Amino acid sequence: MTDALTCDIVRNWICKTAEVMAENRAYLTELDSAIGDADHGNNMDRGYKAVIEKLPDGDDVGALLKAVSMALISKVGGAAGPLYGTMFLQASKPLMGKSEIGFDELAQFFDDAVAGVKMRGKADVGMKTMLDALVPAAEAFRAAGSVSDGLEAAVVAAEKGMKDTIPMIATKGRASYLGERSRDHQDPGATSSYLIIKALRDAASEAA
Amino acid sequence: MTDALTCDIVRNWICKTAEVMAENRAYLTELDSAIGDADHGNNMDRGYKAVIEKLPDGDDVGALLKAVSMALISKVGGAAGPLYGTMFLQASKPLMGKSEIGFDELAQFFDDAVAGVKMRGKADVGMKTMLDALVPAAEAFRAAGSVSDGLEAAVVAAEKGMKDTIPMIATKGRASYLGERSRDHQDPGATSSYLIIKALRDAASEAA
Amino acid sequence: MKKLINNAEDVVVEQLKGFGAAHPEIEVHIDPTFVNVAGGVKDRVAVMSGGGSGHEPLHGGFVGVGMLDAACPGPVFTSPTPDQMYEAGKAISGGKGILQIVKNYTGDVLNFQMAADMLRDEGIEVRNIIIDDDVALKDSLYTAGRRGLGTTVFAEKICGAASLEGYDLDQLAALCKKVNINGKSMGMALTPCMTPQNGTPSFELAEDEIEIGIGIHGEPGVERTKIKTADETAEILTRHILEDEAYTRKLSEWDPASGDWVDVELADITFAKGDEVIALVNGMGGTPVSELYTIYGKLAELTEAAGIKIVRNLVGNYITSLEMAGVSITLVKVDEELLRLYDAPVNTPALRWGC
Amino acid sequence: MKKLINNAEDVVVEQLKGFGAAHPEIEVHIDPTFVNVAGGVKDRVAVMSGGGSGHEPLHGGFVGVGMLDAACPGPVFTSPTPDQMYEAGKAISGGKGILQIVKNYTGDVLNFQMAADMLRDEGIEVRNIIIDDDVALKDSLYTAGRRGLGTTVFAEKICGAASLEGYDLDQLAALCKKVNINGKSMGMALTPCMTPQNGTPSFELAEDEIEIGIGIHGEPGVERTKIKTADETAEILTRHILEDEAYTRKLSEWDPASGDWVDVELADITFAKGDEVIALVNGMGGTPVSELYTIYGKLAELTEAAGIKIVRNLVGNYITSLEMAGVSITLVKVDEELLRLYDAPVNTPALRWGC
Ligand SMILES: Nc1ncnc2c1ncn2[C@@H]1O[C@H](COP(=O)(O)OP(=O)(O)O)[C@@H](O)[C@H]1O
Ligand SMILES: Nc1ncnc2c1ncn2[C@@H]1O[C@H](COP(=O)(O)OP(=O)(O)O)[C@@H](O)[C@H]1O
Ligand SMILES: [Mg+2]
Ligand SMILES: [Mg+2]
Ligand SMILES: [Mg+2]
Ligand SMILES: [Mg+2]
Repeated sequence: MTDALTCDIVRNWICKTAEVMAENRAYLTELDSAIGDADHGNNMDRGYKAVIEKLPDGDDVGALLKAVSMALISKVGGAAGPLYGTMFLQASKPLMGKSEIGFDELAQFFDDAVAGVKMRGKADVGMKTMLDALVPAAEAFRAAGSVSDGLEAAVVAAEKGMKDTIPMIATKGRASYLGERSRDHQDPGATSSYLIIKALRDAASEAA
Repeated sequence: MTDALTCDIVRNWICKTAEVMAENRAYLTELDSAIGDADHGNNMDRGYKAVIEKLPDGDDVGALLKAVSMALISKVGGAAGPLYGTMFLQASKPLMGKSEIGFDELAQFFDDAVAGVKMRGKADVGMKTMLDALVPAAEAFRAAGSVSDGLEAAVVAAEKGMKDTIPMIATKGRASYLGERSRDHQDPGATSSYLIIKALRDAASEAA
Repeated sequence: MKKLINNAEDVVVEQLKGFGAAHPEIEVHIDPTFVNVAGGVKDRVAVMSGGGSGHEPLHGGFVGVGMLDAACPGPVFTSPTPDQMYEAGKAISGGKGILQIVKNYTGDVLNFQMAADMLRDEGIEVRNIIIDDDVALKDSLYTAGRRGLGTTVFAEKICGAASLEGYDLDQLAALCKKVNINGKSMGMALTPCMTPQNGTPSFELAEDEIEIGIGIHGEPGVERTKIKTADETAEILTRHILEDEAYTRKLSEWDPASGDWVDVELADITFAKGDEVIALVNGMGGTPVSELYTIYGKLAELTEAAGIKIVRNLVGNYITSLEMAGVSITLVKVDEELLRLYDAPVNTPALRWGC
Repeated sequence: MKKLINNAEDVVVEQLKGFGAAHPEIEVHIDPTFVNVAGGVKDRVAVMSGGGSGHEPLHGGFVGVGMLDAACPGPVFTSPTPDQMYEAGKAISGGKGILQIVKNYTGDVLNFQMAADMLRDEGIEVRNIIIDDDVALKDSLYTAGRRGLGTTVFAEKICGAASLEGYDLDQLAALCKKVNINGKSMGMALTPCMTPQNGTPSFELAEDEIEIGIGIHGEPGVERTKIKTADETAEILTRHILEDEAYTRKLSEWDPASGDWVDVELADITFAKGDEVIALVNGMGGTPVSELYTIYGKLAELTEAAGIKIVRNLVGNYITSLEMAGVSITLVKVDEELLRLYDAPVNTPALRWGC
């Protein structure tokens, strides 16, 4: 696997994510119907379809990710729209003008992504949200020390974090209305976050 | 079987009819749901319950039947209310003040009943209505020449008339909206008419 | 059976008690059952209607200033009885006579006619005008005739306004007939409904079937087909209404001259390019208003293509069948008189404007 | 799935086109999606709201004179996006700022906040007031907080009237908060509902089960029980509302002074003997209005017993969940100011009086 992400890899990541959201539309919506309002898959699929349409040319990674952010903000709706939108917006800022990003920048990218979601949603780990996948992934990446190992570690951590939401009682988002009854269900947002991170790993490894 | 109907027999007939309507409430309503609006059994049961409450004492057959008419008019509703109400109203008139009625009066009673329903509903035999049971019953009674034979014949004729409505296409009442689709269903009103006539026969034969 | 009710046998009474609590300006009477504008009517023709319950807001929801003076609700889907209309008539009569607006169902017609006779015996003049606007039924010779549907709402609104304007009983009866022959309706159902008394569906419809030409009493319609899109559905109903041929039938009417009920021949209008109409897209009870707007959108497109101008519209639940999912469309051709009376102020629980 | 729709993906657009055809006094914009009073707002504060579709008539049905100046419908049950609110705000802004009335769902709150920031960058003053009146949810520390239900309708009506009276943005924001802390709601469902996109019920309910404390997005409620009578159901909802203890929470609000979003602590009122209230008995979409009156009857009985006077009431479908069968009750305590503004003339597709 490459140790730096070119703009093409990032572009490929975004396209892969769009495919994954389309494939998992029903699955994510089903997860959301158990503890939410049965639209998360529809929202993410609608959003990433818009992302693909609005993707700019050129080799500016930051610009690419900012475009993702804008498309998600204006097309996902629900809670996930502003959350993922802010996530990409924050994380894209330091990458403006960059045509390739290495380990340090990607580690920063993960941290900024987490910070953006926390800022917008006023939530943290353990509340049965996307943060339960994002936070461990960001930490695992930085700990690994290289892009290739980091992405592998991030995927493992995100998947574990996603599964860890199952026994949790939600205290943020729609699932929190259910209190005790939100237990024993996997959080849809944590699941879509895992899928996004996995798509990044796949895009990077293909490039190798 | 007696050859004259005392006021007690008539009273017993009315009570028997009320029982029969309660027993057949669901059956009549089911018939009405096929080609009507699923309420005939409810209507007849509600009406005859009111009849029982409002039944006057004394041995005036006409007064008794007029009371039946008034109760049915004010409690049955739908098409059957005015029709049965007018039927009993017309038929009760010649019997005012009578404490016992013989063959001629009963034959007249049947004819007046038919005339009342025809007048109110502007219908006739073959239109898939209560008249398909009432008309043949009235004719059969008169033809038989005696109350006992007449009532037996009336029950047989009413039952046949009721069954004969099955292949008919309704041209009056709610069932007529269905046109061809009203075929192959037994008319609820013809069925309740049969039940009323049968109750009269039973009341009379018990008295023997 | 999932309903917000207490006692299936008594459901109309409990509902009317709540209705009375919510609308103190309306008097609710339980035995016999009728509702009327508090205080009755002074020095003008009283306008009343009634019919089986389960079609709310019709008729009780249209009792108020500028519309109905009284309404007689029967049991669910069963027409009310003459004693109700008799007592209601006596309660509201303002000395200028009573107009009864009656939907064309055998039960409603027969009961209202008996009540009219009873009131007349009391010296109260009564006219009894029948609304039969359901184009789903093509002929009157081999059926009980066309049923009363959405045009009833407009007859009640327009006659109520005319009574306030001072129309006398003859003029009001003529006006009501005018609304009837200018109005055409047709409905369809996606699902059946369930009366509280029975607790079972009034008819069976498969997951992919719809019923076209449905009545409002849970009686099946004239045709059963596969489910269609909203646009296809709107087009079927609209075409039947716009292309309905001249419809002539005899309706029973009280004739003051001969002092008897006589059959009067009436001919409906047919819609033509240049007509101005009021449109009603009516929900059957269980269909979200959002879906009704899709139907309205297609209706507006089709009427415009036909050169017919919708000058007023109502979109919502006005004459329903309990929780049935479905829609009916009504078009009433209007002239200056009908439009003026339609626009006049009205203040009822279900229809209000101008005050 | 039995619905009167053409294209499940596009259902909001087709419905809005019909809505626009039926209500020419309202402008309908498709991309981005919003509706507004034609001509926008002159020289007063503009009032807007929005949220997921499927709750009609909320919010679009309340756009008009004396209520909302604009509404932003999202996809069915999904909150709209900032670009919609941004364009709507620019379209209606009358130079005196914009009040956003937002139901308390994470998605709605976050999207409206982003839109407020965008509009502020354009030099338009914006206040963003959250409605959270659902007493089914007891605490805000371990949940996203109480949801916005029927009090939203009253906030929109009262703030719309106040804008016409000349309230400035600060006064309007304060008034909207006042309505919110004086309003409490709770709902229940007899049946789930089905979004066009999914075509499957939002949750499963057995033939003899009901869901208490339901939200309006097809999300399950807080408790599932055996089906109850209308009176028992009304009593459960009413008691929760009347006996709801003082509820204190922090809500995010824009602070012009610090120029930032700040968490402001708010405490609801608790109902007490002698209070005057406006009552809403709201149908969830698939329940006949006749059944709502039975609920109202019991509500009126219980409030009277508690010494609380219902001075105004609404009974009907105002904030729905598609075709869900069920009911919600809302009580808003009013003083002279709130009642005066509630009684002020309003002319919208779904709420009209006084003109
Ligand atoms: N305050 C929050 N912080 C972080 N994530 C959140 C928050 N609220 C909700 N989420 C995430 O959003 C997901 C739901 O997204 P979605 O269904 O698209 O929005 P909505 O709940 O408005 O329908 C949840 O599964 C959860 O992971
Ligand atoms: N014009 C008529 N003449 C005679 N009988 C009629 C007529 N119309 C209807 N009926 C009878 O009434 C019956 C229906 O009664 P019911 O269901 O109680 O009234 P509704 O049709 O108003 O619901 C029919 O089955 C038919 O026998
Ligand atoms: Mg969701
Ligand atoms: Mg019937
Ligand atoms: Mg009936
Ligand atoms: Mg959502």
